[in-house]
Amino acid sequence: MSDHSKSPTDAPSIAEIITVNLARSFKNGEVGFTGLVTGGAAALYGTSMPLAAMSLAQAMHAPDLTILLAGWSHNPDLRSLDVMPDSEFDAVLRDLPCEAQMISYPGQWAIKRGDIDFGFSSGVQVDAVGNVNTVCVGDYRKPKVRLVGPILLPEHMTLFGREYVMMPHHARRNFVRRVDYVSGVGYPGGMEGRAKLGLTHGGPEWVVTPKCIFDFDKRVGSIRLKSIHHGASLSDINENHDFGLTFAQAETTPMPTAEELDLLRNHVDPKGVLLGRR
Amino acid sequence: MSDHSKSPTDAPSIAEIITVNLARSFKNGEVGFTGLVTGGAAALYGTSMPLAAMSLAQAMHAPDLTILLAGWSHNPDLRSLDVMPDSEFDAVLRDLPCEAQMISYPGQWAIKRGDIDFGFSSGVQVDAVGNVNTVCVGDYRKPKVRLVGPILLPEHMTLFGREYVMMPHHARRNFVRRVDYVSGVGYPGGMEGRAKLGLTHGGPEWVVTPKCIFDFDKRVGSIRLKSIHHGASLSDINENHDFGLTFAQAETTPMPTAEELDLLRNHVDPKGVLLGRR
Amino acid sequence: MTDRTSKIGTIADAVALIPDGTRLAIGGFAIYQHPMAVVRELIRAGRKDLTVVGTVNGNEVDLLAGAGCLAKVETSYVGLEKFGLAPNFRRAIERGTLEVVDYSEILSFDRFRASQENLSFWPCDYLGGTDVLTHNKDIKPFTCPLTGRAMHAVPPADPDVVVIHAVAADRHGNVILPQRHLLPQSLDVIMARGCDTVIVTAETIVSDAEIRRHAAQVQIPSYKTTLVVEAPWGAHPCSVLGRYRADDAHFAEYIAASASADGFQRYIDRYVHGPADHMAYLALVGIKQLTSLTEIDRL
Amino acid sequence: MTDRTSKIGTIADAVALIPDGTRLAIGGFAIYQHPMAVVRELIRAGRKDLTVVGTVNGNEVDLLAGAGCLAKVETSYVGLEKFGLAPNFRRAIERGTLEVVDYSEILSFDRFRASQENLSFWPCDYLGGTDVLTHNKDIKPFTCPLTGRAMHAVPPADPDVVVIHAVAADRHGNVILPQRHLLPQSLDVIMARGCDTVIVTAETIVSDAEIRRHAAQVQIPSYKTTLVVEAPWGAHPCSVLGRYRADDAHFAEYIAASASADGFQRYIDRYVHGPADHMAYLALVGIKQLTSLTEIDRL
Repeated sequence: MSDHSKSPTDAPSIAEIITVNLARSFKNGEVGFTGLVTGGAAALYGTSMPLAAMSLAQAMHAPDLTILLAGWSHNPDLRSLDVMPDSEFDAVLRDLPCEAQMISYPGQWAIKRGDIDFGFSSGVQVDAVGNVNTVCVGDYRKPKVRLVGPILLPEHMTLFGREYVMMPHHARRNFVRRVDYVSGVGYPGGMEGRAKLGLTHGGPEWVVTPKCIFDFDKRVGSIRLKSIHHGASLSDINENHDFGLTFAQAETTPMPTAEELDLLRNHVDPKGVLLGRR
Repeated sequence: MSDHSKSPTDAPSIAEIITVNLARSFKNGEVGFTGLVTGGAAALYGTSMPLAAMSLAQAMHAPDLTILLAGWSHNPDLRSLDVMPDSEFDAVLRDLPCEAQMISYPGQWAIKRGDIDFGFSSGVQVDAVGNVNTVCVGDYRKPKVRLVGPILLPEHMTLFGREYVMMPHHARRNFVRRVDYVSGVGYPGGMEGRAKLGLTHGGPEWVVTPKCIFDFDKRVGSIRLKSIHHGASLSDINENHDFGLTFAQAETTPMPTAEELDLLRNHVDPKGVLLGRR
Repeated sequence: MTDRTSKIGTIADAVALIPDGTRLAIGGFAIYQHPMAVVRELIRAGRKDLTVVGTVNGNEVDLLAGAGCLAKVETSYVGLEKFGLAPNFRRAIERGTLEVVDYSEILSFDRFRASQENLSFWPCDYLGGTDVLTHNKDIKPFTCPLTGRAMHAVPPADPDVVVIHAVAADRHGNVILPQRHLLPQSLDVIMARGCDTVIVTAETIVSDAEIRRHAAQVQIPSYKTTLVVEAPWGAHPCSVLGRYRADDAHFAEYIAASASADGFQRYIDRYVHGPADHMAYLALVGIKQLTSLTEIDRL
Repeated sequence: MTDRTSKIGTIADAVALIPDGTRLAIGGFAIYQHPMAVVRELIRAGRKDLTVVGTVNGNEVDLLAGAGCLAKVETSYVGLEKFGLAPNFRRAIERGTLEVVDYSEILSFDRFRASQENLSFWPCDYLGGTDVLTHNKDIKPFTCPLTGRAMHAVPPADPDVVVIHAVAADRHGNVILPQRHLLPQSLDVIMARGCDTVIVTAETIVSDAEIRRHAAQVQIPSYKTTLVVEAPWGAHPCSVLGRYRADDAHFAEYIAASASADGFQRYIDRYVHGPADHMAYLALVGIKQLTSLTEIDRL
């Protein structure tokens, strides 16, 4: 089989399975926001799968969904891309045909009004209540590793309607009982706890990894194993987190339908720019 | 003598005398702001004389002065005009060549930072401490005349470095002991009074009328007769205000030099678009 | 695959979104580019107790004030620029039948910025000594939490509905701001970004392809827009920069009529209640008069 | 008639405006369009105890951190994007020789808006539960004066000096933003509008006539600008949209060198202290390498 063939009968990849499940979770009319993450698995989880999922949703049940790429391009014509933009300030992004361009802040999307229905982010640590850390490993004042900083995480986890935390690697050090720095707030004390912090909106919806999807019992504020991807096992999951809880069971992440796979491979991403060539 | 002749030996008009005195008061490097007032004497005092004065200052001692027209056009090429713009939203203004255009708020001039060194405004009433009223005549809740509203007067009289209050008519009803509504604040209680109100910047500098120029004793906060224009008399002034004080003497408003008149007539306003044809 | 939803509707649909008592922001500036087709339809529909929250208002508020549609106006200016004071607004205020809440111009802009940013107040430090503070009880004093300086908290505009008139929009609600524009047009954009119900009347509905060709100028994206109405000459007698000039003759007629309440009533009988809808209004004004106002500019 | 004053100066003039201890905002975003010629000259001049106040910082802060010029950084991000963490910044933080004050990204923008508007704080209502509040003691709680809601007051950026790199400016200090640009470039504009000492390095100094032809794009007018310096390739190794791409090979060399403090010292000996000035730096990098990065776009 050549590199380029994409028969709908080929078994779906993990990326395709995740993409389809994300797509199904979007509602018509929503606005979805993704940054422009570069480099390998981080780019796949942080940008490409989200874009493919939003495009697929548009093609299926959500024609009025708005894709916001890098906070700048509204409904970009992704099929016109031969290569993904390299950064949030390169010519490929500038030249990408779209419907509206946010060339100043504040601009078209009123982030503080809650215009963004869902977003995608990531972190070095996620914890059992859904807090995300992008700032440091170890003590804040004398860290073992200083990371990049809070960036847009505080906004992602409160101003957006819900957040998909996209974790490109499923390693024990990334899934901890308590993050070393709360960049983005999960559900400490559940929904009631969020309300006490003055947070009346948003929060993490799923945590997506190469092995599984987590969601949350938002009432008590605890992470849950929602589903395990085809090929992964419960012990794979339980051995690779330090949440202080053990998951006893989970369904298998639902598989794409033939229609979804066909749309994804031949309509959304015909050149394999997003999910790679099979 | 034809309508169009402009010999520098012709006696200067009141408009020219005022324009030259304004021009002399501007410092190099300052930023001056004028709105776009339309119609007869109001336009002459509110827009045309200020623009001519700023242009003249640029041609004389203040080449780095910035003219801000209608809060939009930076250093407009006024000599390219065949007619004054009709409003702050017409094509003549849009098409006027300039250096920078403020197409959104907030924009190039940071009004609250104090970027504007001086401005020009007007009102239906000015009082003995320099307050200006653009809101109502009579009681606020049941006014004899409801005027337009505070507009930009609060900003003119505090955020700008100093204000030239341009009064196109010198009638007793316009110069009152106490305005019926304070749109823009003068010197109630002097500079100390302004400081108590939290105003650490700006305030009225001159009040300019067809008969005279008033300035202020800023320490005590009282209007003063600074100079009387050629042709007007002290009794003309004293009969036409209700400030509760009588002026005993004043100098004559200084006359233009031949160089100033020549620049004004032949360089700044060669078509008579600003100050009219002589 | 399902089709993308069209947001196209009628002027009647627009007015149905603006019930009695609505807190309404109306686009345009002074006597420029107001969505007059909607304003006239509000009068035809007999709307009452509207609050207009604005920045620099003009004939749109004067017409609504004269027709008795308004309970309150919150703004920095109501006037007719070169045509003078707003006669019907003035009469209503002087008779005490209309309440006005005065703001300074910059704060009237900032109030819409507060709404855009979901801020429950806008901070200000320069109102001391003005009678804005004396009479506007919605503005409250407070102390800067960092410097201890005395400040004032200005309430957000928070309109229930925003209605603006644009040059071009698509059927999904993407709205284009012309490349060459002045400051007032950008205020419509700020208004629209701070409200959940945004009505856009447009001179022309353009294709999706046209929108993509002007993506850098789409200042109001589709998800911000509730309803799009095609309304050619929709701002008449106001001007629309790059499309048509103000109808000065019509303004003069309006001013003359508005010298008395009776005269104004005859004006609205003729120009508002007479024509059944916007197209009938345009026919009454006449194609000859309308086309005499034409201006030419690109998007 | 006197001539209009020229604000043209040198990179040395720029650095003379930035003494030890300056609170400095540096234009650009992540690893894009930083005024690197000035950053390198700051190191040559041995500047100490600078505070960088920023939004999204990258190699410019990493270079200054490695060279020991910094006392503090206030920002939302320091990193090298696709090249990973900022190695010298990281080392300085982990060793405790550099203080960082963390803000969220939107608030890091808002701080400069506060400076533009002379606001002594920016109000925010969504920081609850984050460790931004735990560790950033410059942010203070307060109560909304209108709603009673718990909020936080974020301090303004208030830089002493702003230095940015632009595509084009004139000798009077009018600065052009390219017609086709992305979001990060507009942040330079917000920075510049909120400071009294603004240094602009530009790829090219253009004529007064060129400025008038692009008046709608002059986002920083002359009166906001203190000093203009012509600095072709002034952002290298960063990219300048429409002029040149990032020098990925140089970045790779930088990253490799920065694996150790010694390696970094060898890098700055070669690329910063070695060349006497910016032109010597460009000669060292080489015309072949520089021109290989060329991009073409109009203003």
